[in-house]
Amino acid sequence: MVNTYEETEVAVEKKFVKKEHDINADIEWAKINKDILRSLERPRAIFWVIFVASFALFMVGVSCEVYQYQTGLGVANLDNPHVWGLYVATFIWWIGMGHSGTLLSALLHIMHADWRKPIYRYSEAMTTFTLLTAAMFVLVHLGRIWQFYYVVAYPNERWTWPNFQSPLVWDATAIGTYLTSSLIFLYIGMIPDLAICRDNAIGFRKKIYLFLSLGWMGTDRQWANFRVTYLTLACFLMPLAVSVHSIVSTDFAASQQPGYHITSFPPYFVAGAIYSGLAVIITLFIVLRYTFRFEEYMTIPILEKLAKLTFAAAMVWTYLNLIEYASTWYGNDMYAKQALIYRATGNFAPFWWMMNFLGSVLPFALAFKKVRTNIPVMLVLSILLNFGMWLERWMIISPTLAHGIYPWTWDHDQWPSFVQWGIVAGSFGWFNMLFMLYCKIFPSISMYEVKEMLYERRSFKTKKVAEEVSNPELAVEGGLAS
Amino acid sequence: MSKSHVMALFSDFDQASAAIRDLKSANLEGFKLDDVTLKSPIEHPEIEELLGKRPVYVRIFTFFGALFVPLLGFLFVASSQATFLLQPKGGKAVIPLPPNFVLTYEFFILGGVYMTALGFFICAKLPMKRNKLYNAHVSADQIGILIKAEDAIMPAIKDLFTKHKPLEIMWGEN
Amino acid sequence: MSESGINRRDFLKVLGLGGSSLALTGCGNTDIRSGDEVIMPNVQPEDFVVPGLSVYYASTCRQCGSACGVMGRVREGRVLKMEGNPASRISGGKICGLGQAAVQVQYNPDRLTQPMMKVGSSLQPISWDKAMALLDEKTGPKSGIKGEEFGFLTGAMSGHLNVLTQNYMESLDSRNHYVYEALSPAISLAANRRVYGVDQPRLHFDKAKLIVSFGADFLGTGASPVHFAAEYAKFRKAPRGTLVQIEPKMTMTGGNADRWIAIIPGTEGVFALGIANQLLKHSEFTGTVPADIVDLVSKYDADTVSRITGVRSELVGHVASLLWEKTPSLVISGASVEGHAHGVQNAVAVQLLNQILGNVGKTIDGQAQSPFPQLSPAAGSFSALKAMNEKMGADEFKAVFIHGANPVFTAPSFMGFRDNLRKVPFKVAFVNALDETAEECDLVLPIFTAVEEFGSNVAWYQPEGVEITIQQPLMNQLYPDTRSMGDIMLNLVKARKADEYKAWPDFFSYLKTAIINIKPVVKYTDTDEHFWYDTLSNGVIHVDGAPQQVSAKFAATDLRLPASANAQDPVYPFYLVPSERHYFRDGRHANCGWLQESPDPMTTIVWDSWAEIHPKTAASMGIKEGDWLEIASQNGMLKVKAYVFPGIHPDAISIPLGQGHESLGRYAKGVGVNPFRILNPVFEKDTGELALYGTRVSVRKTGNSEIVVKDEGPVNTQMGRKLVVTLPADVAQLSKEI
Amino acid sequence: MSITNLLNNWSFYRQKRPFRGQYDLNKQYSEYKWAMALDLDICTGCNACTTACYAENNLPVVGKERYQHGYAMHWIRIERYWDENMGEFPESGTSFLPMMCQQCEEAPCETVCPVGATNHTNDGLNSQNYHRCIGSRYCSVNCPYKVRYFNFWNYPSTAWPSPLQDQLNPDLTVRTKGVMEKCTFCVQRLNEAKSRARTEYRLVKDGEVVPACVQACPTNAITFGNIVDPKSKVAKMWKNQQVDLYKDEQEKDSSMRGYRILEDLRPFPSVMYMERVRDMEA
Repeated sequence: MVNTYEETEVAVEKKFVKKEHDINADIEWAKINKDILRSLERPRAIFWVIFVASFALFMVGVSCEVYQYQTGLGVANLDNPHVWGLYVATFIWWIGMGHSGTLLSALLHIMHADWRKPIYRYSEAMTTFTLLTAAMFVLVHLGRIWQFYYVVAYPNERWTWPNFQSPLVWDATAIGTYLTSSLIFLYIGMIPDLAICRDNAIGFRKKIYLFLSLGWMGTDRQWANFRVTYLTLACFLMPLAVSVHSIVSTDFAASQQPGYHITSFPPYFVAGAIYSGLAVIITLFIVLRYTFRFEEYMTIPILEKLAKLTFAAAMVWTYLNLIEYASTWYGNDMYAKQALIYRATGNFAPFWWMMNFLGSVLPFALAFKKVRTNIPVMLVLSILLNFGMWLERWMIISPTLAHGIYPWTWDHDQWPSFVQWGIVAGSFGWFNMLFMLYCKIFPSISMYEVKEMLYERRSFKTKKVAEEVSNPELAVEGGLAS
Repeated sequence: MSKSHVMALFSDFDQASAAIRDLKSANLEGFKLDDVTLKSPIEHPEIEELLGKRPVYVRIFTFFGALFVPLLGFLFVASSQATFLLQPKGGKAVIPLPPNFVLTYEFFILGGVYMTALGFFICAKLPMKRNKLYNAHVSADQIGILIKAEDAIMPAIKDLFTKHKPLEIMWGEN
Repeated sequence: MSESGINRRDFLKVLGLGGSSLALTGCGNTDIRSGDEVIMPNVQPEDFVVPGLSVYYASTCRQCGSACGVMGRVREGRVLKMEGNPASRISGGKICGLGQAAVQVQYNPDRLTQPMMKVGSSLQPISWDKAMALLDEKTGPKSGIKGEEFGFLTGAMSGHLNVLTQNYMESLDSRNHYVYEALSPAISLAANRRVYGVDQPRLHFDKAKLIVSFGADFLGTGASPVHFAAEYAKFRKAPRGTLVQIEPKMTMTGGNADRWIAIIPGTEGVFALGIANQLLKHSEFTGTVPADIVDLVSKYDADTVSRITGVRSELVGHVASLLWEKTPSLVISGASVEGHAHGVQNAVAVQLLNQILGNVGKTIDGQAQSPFPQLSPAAGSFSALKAMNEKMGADEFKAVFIHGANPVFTAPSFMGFRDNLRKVPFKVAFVNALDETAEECDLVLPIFTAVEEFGSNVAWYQPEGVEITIQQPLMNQLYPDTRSMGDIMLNLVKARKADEYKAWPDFFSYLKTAIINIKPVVKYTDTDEHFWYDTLSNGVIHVDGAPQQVSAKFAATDLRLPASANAQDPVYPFYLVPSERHYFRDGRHANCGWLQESPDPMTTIVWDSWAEIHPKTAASMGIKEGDWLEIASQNGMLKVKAYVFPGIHPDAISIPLGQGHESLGRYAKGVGVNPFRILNPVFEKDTGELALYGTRVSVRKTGNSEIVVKDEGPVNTQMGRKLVVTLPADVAQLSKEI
Repeated sequence: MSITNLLNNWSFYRQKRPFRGQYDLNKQYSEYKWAMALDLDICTGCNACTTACYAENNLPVVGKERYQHGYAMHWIRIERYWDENMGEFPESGTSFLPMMCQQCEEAPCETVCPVGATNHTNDGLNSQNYHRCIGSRYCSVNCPYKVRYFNFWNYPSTAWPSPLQDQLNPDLTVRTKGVMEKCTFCVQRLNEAKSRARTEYRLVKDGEVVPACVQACPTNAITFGNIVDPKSKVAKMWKNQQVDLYKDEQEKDSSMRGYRILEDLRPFPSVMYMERVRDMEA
């Protein structure tokens, strides 16, 4: 049987490339530049709607914070001994979301899963901004925000240092490390794209990109260094990401409060973090895809892969969640058991059950391809999953503080005040604002990596076709007839 | 003997690599592979087969960063605990090891990442001034080959380039 | 306590200086504004002020009638804290929360700082000169006021201020000195007089192996709670005594009982007689009481007692056997026993047990005879107020003075006291802050608080001998326009008897002379001045005296208890128990933040009034904690939140006294309700005292509810934790303890 | 911060605290370890200690509204528990429990403070440094007794309307919003007594100094002193009750009443409670 080259090509594509058909390998490279740089210029009107709404929300948070700053934390309706509330819960939530960005990017990079390439840039940016948002909560939460720098280990004439035994200081160190490392990772990965921006921008923007691109020219030496650096950074960031949320979990696991003092917290927190991070990546995926017209790059198959990953994370989380309940139940620790029963039956019970439903039952919807490929459904679903994860954090913080070791001080009636809700809402505004601004200023899809992706796909295909052509027997087996 | 630069732009990597292959086989006097620079919109590790392995020293930085920063970090934490004598904690030593190991671990990552980044900037000579023989197309979809050579062999190089139908040939001071 | 680091000579000098300079300003002889005195900057303070160093001055606590000796911690001329004076036998160096709050009375933001005169319907500030001129015009010698047209209402008072007051009344030829205490021990005193022939026998809690207390909250609100608490502590040490408390509503003392028994209010006497009946069956007790009493008692068999009192019948025998087992014992009665129409009979019935058990002379004996009866306290009574009220209602008074009492707040509404008071043409109140009564007066004079004032006090419960506690100012007057009550009284007396009192320019010198006169009695051999300074720095004078021998006698007529004490009332089914809170008493110190925020020991409720209701009753009426209830008697209705409380008889409702002020200041005004208002006109038939516990009420749920503000969390047990561990007394080996 | 210091004293710095001999009259390290013994059998629940604490330690009166929200700042509170298997009536009375900071030897609050505002003093107290506190409230979360009180409001501006501020004890501060506070065993009194003793080349005598609550207690239910001094009353009581400061499980006779609350969490409290006794035959 003799085939034309083109026929062979089609056959090869069917045989080898089908699974990888998540992006059209034949997009012109110049078009990639054009498409993605267009996101810096003229997004859809929805961008401005989101931006203005976010700013308004942010201002709500700011005014609440000013009020709280002036009056004292009492306005948040926190009390003794229910001293932590939505601030800490939302802090963990934001930190958690920050995990998937860099962790996913690094992990998939190391594993050479090239479908990460269109989505990793905004995920990493998301990480950076969620960390900034989370850091904001640490400050908002403090009684004396004006003295937050006491946590920082800085030399001073009084020879005072932070208490390095405190999980909060580990937190500060871990988050500081994670934030700066993520920023470095994001920035270094962005240099080739900044060079593209520089080459295409005019006016004052050119100056900015000129400065930021550091004179990148894409020489082979630069690329060689770049490759090694990027891989090395990825190797560091993966364990870092895992350690950060483990350390955040020690804030609770290392304390004596029943419901906090749980050995399985570090993996549980990491799983929850990845879970909610994936959910937010899906949310932002859909938002960016629409806002910046990225349909050709952020394709449905990639969304599906994300959804499958989310499902896996959800199952891991569910497992660890059940382990937590089980170990508490069988651990026969009276305090923890009572706290668990209180969570399931007390004032917070509706939220607790909702958390379990959203976190463990709802993800089963992701088992259906129809759900995974339906963009509006995925948008709603991802937001709901994330809400579930937020509830999880709140259900860790509040009910146990309301129902701790000491029965005299049980405090069942605490409910966050508008100040707490306002600042939580403001954090969304703050994050959205920063994130949208970022996407407007920097390419939110990595152009050079998409090109690499296309290049690899094409060379792979070329190689296979060449093999096919030179080996007719394979071609027959390849099912040309079909 | 003055040296000058020439750069040719090709529409794809195969053409460019063919041109380099030709250059190598042409045995021009005074031509060194070190003087050839490939400018590309994406990374082409395959080019090392032609140009030889470019040495990358980034990981030396990483090594030292990951080795010494945690060490210094531990000493920093321990010695600050030892000097802040007003803060003994009940049930703990003044210098307790488990928390310090947690911090040391973070310092390990910190050192690794920071030094890697520093190494990258140093090894890739960033920030640098872009040379004049740079074309914005290199960052889009074209491959540029920049050669530094003595003026004597320059015409030969240009001829060689022309044979491979470059999109453009630029020369001059870098 | 007083290791203040300054030497003794300085210390004495200090006291003298402090006293005299205060007295001078108190008399208004010199003044900073007149230019005779110069302002001294604090960098060069007075001799006795050492910046940064606390000095402790002995004085007397006037927050209640116990007259505990206290020490005031003074720094930079300000009194900061009250401590117990170890030299005082009453306080023993200890102090209760109410006493601590004396400094909050002193620095109270709502203190009255200048004289006020009623203009139209509101009080307007006037100067002291005008105020005193007005006082002179209305009540002075030239006013022509007759003795019977003048009334003076005071709280219980003792010592030299009381002497001056009596002398003033004498100079006016008036007998209308009314000593009124809303929560007076008058019924108890009457019963004691009947049984023992003395007002107040001495109780040896520490010597008893068993205390059976019928509603006596001696730890919280008794005659001398701080002293009794110390005695109680000894009683609980090895060999540990047992406390049985029988009362309708669990008081703080009840909370500490080994056995607490809920009883229908007013039937305590029946229960006591029931126990007596059981005891008299033992041969060893035969002949302890006359035969007619044995007869009378014999009809109180356990079942009858159980039917009347609502207590399980086996408990009668149980308490009797405890009393039989543990000797010596002590049986006492308290307010909830006495506050009934048959209150004296109830109390006498309780005392009968002491007689049967032979406790008289062992755990009960007499107090020492005081060599200075004129200094002894005039015990307050409700009948005094009733008498005054009737006279006011009959327009017999041209002028009344009111000091140390707040009858407009504490008089039940059926008396119409406020209206009657308004009929008096000229009413003067001597107060620290504007209370309900002062608001009604025509002239309100701001006087010194107890910590600014000189004085002497003799408590009506004396632990040992007689203790005269000396009150000395702990600081200079806080406000220039306040005056010493002693000075005012002295001036009033002087206006009529100038010659007799001319030796004393002020109350200070009067008191000093009077105290020095005590010197020979206590066999002090040094000079007068030294005696005075020693007395001031000790804060107390102990006059030793042997306790009077007391013996009990009982008449069967005093033991005839009404059969219908527990009669059903279909309209008002519940017994109202207006409970006395240990830091509020009759409510005069309700304007102290510390006291408002000090949780009630039993309910832990703060800043409020509440109605205690038994869980069973609450369940049957569908009442939950925080439900607004309408508690109505024939004389009024109170809206108050429910607190479900197991320590109360199911047929009783308890509302604490002391709250519900319409005036007095920011911390008290509008907080809670005032159960005095709805009390029924039930009077103890022998003494004419108001029967505080004789009111029946109905309870209605309004349907609204609100959170009860309390320290207690959502649960009231230990939820399986090992927080308070209880050890059975037979396992504990207290004798091995240190 | 010198390495030499680190190397020279390494074993000292690595020693877990408290160590045997840390509190010892003969050793140089610390001659004081303040401790309490609280007899629940004679505590009557009268709240005199609470009010004394308000007076001594400048505790703000927060008012009804704030009390309801749990902002009460009572450093010592009296808890009242009913028996779990109570019938119709609480026939054996109730249980009062004065609860204040237990000054744990291995205090859970100390390790978690990010800025080292709460530390262990040489004389065994759990100190609270208001100036250092940034208000993360982690200590309160980790306190099993929940005896730490956070200043959620700016009480100095509201709690002492003039002239109530004249009553404030100048020996310690009023706390502004945003800092944590708790019972200090009246450290201002202890320090004064210690310096006085030091100037006289002696140790603080037993009974020379007591916290305000101990001083006020009408029944003498609380005993306070230096447990290092074997002659002190509190040391005798601890020894008599067979309660060892360094053990988390006491081996004592069942007739002895001493115990420490929530000992199983291993905080090693410095307050020994003595069990309430009830005559079960009454």
